[in-house]
Amino acid sequence: MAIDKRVASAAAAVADVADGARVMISGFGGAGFANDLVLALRDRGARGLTIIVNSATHPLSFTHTLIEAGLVAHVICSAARGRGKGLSVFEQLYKDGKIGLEVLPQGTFAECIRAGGAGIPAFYTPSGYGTDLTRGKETRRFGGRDYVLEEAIQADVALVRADMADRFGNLTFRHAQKNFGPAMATAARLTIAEVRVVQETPIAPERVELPGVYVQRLVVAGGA
Amino acid sequence: MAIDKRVASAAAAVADVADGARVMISGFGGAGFANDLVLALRDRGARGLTIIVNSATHPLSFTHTLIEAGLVAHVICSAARGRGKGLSVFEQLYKDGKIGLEVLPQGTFAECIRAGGAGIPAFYTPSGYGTDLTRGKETRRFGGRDYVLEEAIQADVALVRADMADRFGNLTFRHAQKNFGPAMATAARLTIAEVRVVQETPIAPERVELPGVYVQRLVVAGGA
Amino acid sequence: MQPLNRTQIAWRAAQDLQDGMVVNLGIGMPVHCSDYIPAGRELVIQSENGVIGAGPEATAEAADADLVDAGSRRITIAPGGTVIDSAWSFAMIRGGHIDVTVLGAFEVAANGDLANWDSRIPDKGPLVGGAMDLAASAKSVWVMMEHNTRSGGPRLLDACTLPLTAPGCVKRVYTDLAVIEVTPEGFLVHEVLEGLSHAALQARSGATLRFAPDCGVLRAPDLTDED
Amino acid sequence: MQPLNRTQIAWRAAQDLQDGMVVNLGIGMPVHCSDYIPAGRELVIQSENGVIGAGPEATAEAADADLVDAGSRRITIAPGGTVIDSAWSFAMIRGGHIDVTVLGAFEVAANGDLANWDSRIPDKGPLVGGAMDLAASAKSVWVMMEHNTRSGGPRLLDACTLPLTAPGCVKRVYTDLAVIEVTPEGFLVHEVLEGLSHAALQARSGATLRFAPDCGVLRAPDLTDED
Repeated sequence: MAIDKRVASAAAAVADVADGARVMISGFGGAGFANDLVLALRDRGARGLTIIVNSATHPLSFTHTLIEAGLVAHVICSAARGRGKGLSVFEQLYKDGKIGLEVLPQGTFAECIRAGGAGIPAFYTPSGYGTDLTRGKETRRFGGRDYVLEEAIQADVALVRADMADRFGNLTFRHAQKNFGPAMATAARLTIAEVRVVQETPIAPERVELPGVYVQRLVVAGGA
Repeated sequence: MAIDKRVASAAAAVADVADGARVMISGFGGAGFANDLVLALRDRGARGLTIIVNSATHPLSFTHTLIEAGLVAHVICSAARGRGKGLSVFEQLYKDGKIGLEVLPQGTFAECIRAGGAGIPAFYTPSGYGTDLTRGKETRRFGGRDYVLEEAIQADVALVRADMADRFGNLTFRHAQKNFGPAMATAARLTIAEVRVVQETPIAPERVELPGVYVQRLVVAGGA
Repeated sequence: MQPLNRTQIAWRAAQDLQDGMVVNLGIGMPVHCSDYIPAGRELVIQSENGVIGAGPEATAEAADADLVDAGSRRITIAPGGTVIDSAWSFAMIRGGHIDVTVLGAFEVAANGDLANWDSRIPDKGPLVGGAMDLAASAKSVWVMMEHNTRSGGPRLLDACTLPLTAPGCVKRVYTDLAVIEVTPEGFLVHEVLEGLSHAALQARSGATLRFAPDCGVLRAPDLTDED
Repeated sequence: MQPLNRTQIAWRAAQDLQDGMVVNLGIGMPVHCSDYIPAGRELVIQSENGVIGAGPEATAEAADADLVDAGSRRITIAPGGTVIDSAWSFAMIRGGHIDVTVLGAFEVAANGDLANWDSRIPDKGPLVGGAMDLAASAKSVWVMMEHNTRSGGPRLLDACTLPLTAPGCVKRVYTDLAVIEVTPEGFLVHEVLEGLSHAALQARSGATLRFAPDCGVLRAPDLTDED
């Protein structure tokens, strides 16, 4: 049977995301947010989610809609500050102790996800050594320098935004849309990609930026 | 001043490789050997080298010429067996205790090099756990599974074969030529790329496979 | 019936590769599995040198020195294929993204221990390659090998005598005589060569075999030994 | 002379960026350094979202929502530029491939300790981003900041009072009043604003300053504060 990872809609793609799922969401700096899938996940209404996303509060990401809908129990991110002077819904929940939060240096966040997809359970990094953020974490000296031990991050589902796909799930990304998508796709049991277009012919080998091996479902953005 | 990493010849590119240098050499499965640079390094005659190469004995790689010229003190690789029934020069030296050898699982070899370029001094891997090859190495349990601690590999020089370059040192690779080149380029203080052609215009952003940040010198293959 | 030749063993293993699987085929005999995948099944052959979606071996005219697999064979790329670098290729392997790897072996133990990397040729250098990574991290490790050594000794053992590639990893073994599952209770035989009694198979094995209630007959079409 | 405005501080730091350098410019004030690199120097601006070879901010017509920097500015790609993913971008940063990062800061200590990530706004969520990775691993960390807080307190200190971004990492500080090197013996001033005495600069600092024998005058062209 020919491999074909297209599904009919974002709603169908997230229909089996369960309560308590760990969900990665791509996007950074205004680009690469898997917003159709995030909204579908909000409509799906699975509760007690752990959200793994670079920023919990970026205004162009719809991650905040999951938080506002009360679906999120825990956030792992590198940026958790709302832009305004007042408190965002996330910050209010955090203040009230109603949402868990783990903040990592962005490079550690990225590497933990890469490790999660690469079969590396833990690694040492210089980032954050000697700071409050890594207080209590195991440290070790290699070659006269101090490092922090960090463990891999994996997820049940990754929601990833890309540009083009083919039926095999191969992806290309436009410019800075790339960011966390490729690593997150490797670190989840189920990766769903939201793309501008699924082309009928295979993407040329040298243009594939993420092999379809890492992608289980494809949705065309705006097609829900 | 415009960035331009082209140098006149392979000989010029390796002219300052010192005795005792740690040298990475790309290539695997018959593709991607930086053979012009290897021959130039042999002619350069620096001694006591540590060679970091996937196979110490692949017949299509000229790595063996460095060993035969008596320039190599130590080899780090994943494959060290000559093809014939008799002993290769490398194997004879190894038998006689005249050359050092460290053999790693190929994935560990690759990841140690990637770690060397990525600022990760050490990581845990499942590969090789419970085997003679990792005997004596530190182990640790994560999530009910056992892992081996492996340390990063770095080098003074990486000799990397690629297809196209531009003056910035951006590289593309043809097919399976890619193999260890990208990781090695990140893990050496000085990376020299041997390419089919240096094009006058910059490689299109989406076609760059290794950013020029990692490449210090460019040589056109066959142009020495 | 004659014991299966190596090509027939590859054919038999290939029949169990399912639609959509990501499969890594070891150097030598296992790569020939790709020639015998049942018609209509589409799967992704991963070669650990980074070819994701390896196609058949190239014709002499189409052969390209830069397009090779981990065994240095000049190959093609299948539709939907691409090439990644070695660090990423092994990240894929180690990360558990390979559904099945089919490997050659010297010995397999009843607890799934695999020995396939060190043939202990005096003074020859050690050859590890990617076997340890594949054995440790593929979701399912299948072995194909002759049931016995050239001198007639068993390769299915209570405990391996050769250095391990990885402990407790093998799930299935395809030999010239049988198809065997490795279960928590040891070897469980699912198919035996026609005309070979269970007792005769047991006699050629170095560990206790159990036989599945529906244990069937191992058959393969006539195929010339390619290896 | 007036203290430098923020754009002038960026201008001053930019004068020290050398040909061929790989440079990461922090969000906010530091990104403006790229506007003032001396003519004829070609260098590579790395943005930690993966743009390697970031060009100037895009015009309104050319702006592309998918082509942004780490500060969400819509930018262009410089000739020779490319885009890599975040895991690789930070592998590049952590691996020591960034020659210089220019970061904003709240405080810098005489031992090079940097505090720039936590402004301790009550109940607001923590914002770390990539600063810790850059501070820990760039070959050279430069800071640009006002010499004093809004309430007049010093930002150059014997020890930071705010949570650290990284210990012992800062090599140079560019302020509205001076250019200061961080040496193993503490702060060494290389340039002071015209008309400001060494004693006055010392009075506005929270750690002992030494002055280089050739300590010069800090000057910048007239530039409107962009920030």
